[in-house]
Amino acid sequence: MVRVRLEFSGGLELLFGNQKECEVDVPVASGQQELTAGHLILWARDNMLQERPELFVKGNSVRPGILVLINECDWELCGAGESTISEGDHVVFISTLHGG
Amino acid sequence: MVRVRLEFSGGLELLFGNQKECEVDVPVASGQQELTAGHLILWARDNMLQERPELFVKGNSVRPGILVLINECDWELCGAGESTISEGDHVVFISTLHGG
Amino acid sequence: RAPPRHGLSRAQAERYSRHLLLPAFGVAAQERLCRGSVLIVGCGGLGSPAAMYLAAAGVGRLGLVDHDSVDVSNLHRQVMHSTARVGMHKALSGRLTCAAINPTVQVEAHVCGLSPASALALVDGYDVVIDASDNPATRYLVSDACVVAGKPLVSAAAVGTDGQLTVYNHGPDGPCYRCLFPESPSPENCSRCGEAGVLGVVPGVMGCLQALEAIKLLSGVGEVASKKLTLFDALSGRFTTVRLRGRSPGCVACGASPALTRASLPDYDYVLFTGQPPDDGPPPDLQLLDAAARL
Amino acid sequence: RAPPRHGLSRAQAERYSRHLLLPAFGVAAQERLCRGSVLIVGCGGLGSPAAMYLAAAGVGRLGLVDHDSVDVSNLHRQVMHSTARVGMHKALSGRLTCAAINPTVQVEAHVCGLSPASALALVDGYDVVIDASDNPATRYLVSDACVVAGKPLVSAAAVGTDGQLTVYNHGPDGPCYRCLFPESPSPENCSRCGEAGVLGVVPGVMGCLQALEAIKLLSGVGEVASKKLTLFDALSGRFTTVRLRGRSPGCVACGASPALTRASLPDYDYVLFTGQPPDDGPPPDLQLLDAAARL
Ligand SMILES: [Zn+2]
Ligand SMILES: [Zn+2]
Repeated sequence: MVRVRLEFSGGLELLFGNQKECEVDVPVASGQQELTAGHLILWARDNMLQERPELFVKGNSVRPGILVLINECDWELCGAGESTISEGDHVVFISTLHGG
Repeated sequence: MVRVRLEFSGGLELLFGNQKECEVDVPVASGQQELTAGHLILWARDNMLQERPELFVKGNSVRPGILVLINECDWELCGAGESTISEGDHVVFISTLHGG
Repeated sequence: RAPPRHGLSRAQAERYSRHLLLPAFGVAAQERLCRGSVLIVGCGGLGSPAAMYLAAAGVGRLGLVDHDSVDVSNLHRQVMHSTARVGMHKALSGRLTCAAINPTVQVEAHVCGLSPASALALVDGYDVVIDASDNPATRYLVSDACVVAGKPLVSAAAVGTDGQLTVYNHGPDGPCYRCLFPESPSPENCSRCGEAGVLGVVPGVMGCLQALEAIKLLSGVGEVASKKLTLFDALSGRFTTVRLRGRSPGCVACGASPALTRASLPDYDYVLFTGQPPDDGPPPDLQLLDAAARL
Repeated sequence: RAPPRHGLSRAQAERYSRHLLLPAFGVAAQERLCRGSVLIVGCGGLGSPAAMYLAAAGVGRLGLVDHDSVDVSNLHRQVMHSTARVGMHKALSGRLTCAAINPTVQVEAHVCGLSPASALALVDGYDVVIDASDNPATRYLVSDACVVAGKPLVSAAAVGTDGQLTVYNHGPDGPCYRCLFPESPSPENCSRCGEAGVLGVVPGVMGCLQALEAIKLLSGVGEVASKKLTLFDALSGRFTTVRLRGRSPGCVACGASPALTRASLPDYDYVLFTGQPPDDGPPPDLQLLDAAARL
C-alpha cells in the first residue's frame, strides 16, 4: 500500500463527492514493484469516483483538459502515466478552466 | 554551524544590500548547545546588515513592526527569541507595511 | 410560474445569477450579502477594488471613509477615481463609481476620515470593517475601534512590490493588530506609498483579496484568513501564507483587562503613540524630480 | 530647474510618480510601459481589472476585444461596466472606463471579437496579449495566433471559486496552450461561468494578476510566470504555484514542424476542434429559476 495525498480541483471535485482533498492507501498493481500514476488514476476511478467516470478517464489516462500534478510538478516532467508515486506524495488532478 | 535559509521582505531587504533571500552558516553562540532565534538576529546584524542597524535591532530583538517567521510560522508560537533554529530552517524577517 | 421561494427580487436574481449558480454559494449566501454592510476605511489603492467588488457583489450597505481628495498621482492605482475627478473628495468619487456599478446598493460617503472621536460611531454601524488606510495611526485606531465594537477587521497593505493580508479580531482567539504589534514601529520603520512608491496593481490584488474576505465573513462561506498572514511578492509572483499567533491575554485592546475601552478610546492619542500624523508621508515633490532623473 | 533627463512629460512624471519612486521600477521601466501595447481578448470578469490597471499604469496603447454587449448578469464581476451601460458594446464601455482613468493612454475597441480570419492582424499589432476570454474555441485561437505572431500570452481563467494563471509562448522554451492541452476537452469537461457560476471577485484577483504579468513583460522587471501555473482556491484563500512542462517538440502550433502557420490559421475550424461555439455556454435562464429556488 502507498499512502497518497490526493486533491481534486477546477470542478473535478464534483465527480468525487465534492471532496477537494483526502489521504488514501493505494495498492500496488499485481506484478508491479511500484505504484504508477497511471495505476493510481484507474484505482481512483474504481474506488473513489462517484459519478460520470467518462468525465475523468479516457482509455488508461485522464481526459483531455485535465492536468496531473505530482508534488507541485506537471507529471509530464516525470514520466506522465509511468511516473512512480511514492509514500506521502501529493497528487493533484485539476480541470483546466475556460471561464472569465 | 547551522545552515539557515534567510529571507528579508517588506522593505527590510534594503538594509541587507537589497538581498531578498540567502543561505548562511551561523555559528552557535559560545557556551550554547543550540542556535536560538535571538542569537541569529544579532549574528545577522553583525555579519549581514549593510546600513542603519537601528532599523533592524532594538536591544536584543528585532524592532517593533518586524515579524519573525520560522518555517512559515510566527515565532511567538515557538518561543520568540528563545526559539531553536535547526539545520535547514527557513527564517523570514518581514517589516509590516502601512501603505495602501 | 410560481413565485420564487426566497427574498431576492427578480432583478436581484438576474444580477446575481452567477453567484446563485455556484454550488458553494447559492441563494442563502447571496441573501446574507444583500443584508450585510461593510465599512471601508480608505478610498485609495486598496479601497478602490475592495469597494467596487463589494458593490458589484451586492453587499447591502457600504460605507466609504476618506478625508482626502483625488490627486493625479493616485490614478495609477486608485481605479475607482478618474482624471475628471481630480480634486473631488475620494469618498464622494467612490460613491459615484459604486452606485454606477450597482444602484441597488446603498453607499454612504464619510468625508471626514476616521478620528478617535468618530471611529466607534462609524464602526458600530457596520458588520465588517476593511482597513484600506495608508498610515500606522489610522491602522491602530481602526483595530482598536473594531475590538471595542466587536467587529471583524479585514486588513491589508501594499508598498513597493509587496502586499500583506490578514483578518483581525475574528473568532474565539483571533488576534487584533495590537496583539501582533503591541509597540508602534518608529516612523523610520514605516514603509508608505508616498515615500517608497508602489506598483499600482499590487494594491489591486490585495484589495480584491480584502473584498473576498469580507464576502466570506458576511456570507459564512469559506475559510476566513484569521491567524493567517498572506504575503504577496509581486516581482516573483509568489504568495506565501504563514501562521500567526492567537489573541494575546495581555493585549491592551483585546486582552483580559483592556486599557482601551468604549470610554477611553476617543481620548487616545494615536499621533503620540505612533509618532506620525494620520497621512501618507511627506509630499512626493521633495523626491520626485530626483527620482525622475534617475534613468 | 534643469529639464528632466528622460522621455516622460512633467504630467506623466506626476501621474506615475509612485512607480518612479520604486527602486525596482523607476523611469526606464515606466518609459517601456508608456511605449508598450497590450491586446486584451475579452472585456468581462478578467478583462475588466486587467484593462483598468493597465490603463492606470500607463501602457501606451490598449486593444479591447469583445463581440458582446453588457448584460445585467455581468455586473457582479465585470466592474469596468456599469448599470447604465447595459446593452452597450463591452469593448466600447471598456474604452470609456479606461479613457476616464487615464486619457493619456490610447484605447482601441475591437467590437467584432476574435475570429480565425481577423486574429493575426489584431495580435500582430500589439506587444503582449492577454487571454481574458470565456470559452475553449477562443482560447485555442488566441494561443495559436500568439505563437504564429511571436507574442507572449498572459492567460487566466476563473470559474466557481477557482482561478488559474500562466504565461504561454514566452522565452526559449515556454509552452503554448496546445503544448499543455494538445487535445481539446469535450464540452462536458469545460467549466464555464454561464453554467457553473463564478464568485465575482475571483476573476478580479486573476485579472489583476494578468495585468501584473503584462507589466512585467513590457517593463522587463520581475519574473514572468512562464512554465509556472498559479492556482487560486478562493474558499481556502490558498495560492499554489506548480511547475509546468516546457515547449513540446511535437506541438502542432509551436513545435519543430508546425501545422498551424500564418497561412493555415485563418482557415482552421476551432468550433469543430473544440466541439463548442465561441461563447460562454447555454443561456442562464434555463437553470436560473431552479437555482434561485434552491434555498
Ligand atoms: Zn489584541
Ligand atoms: Zn505548443
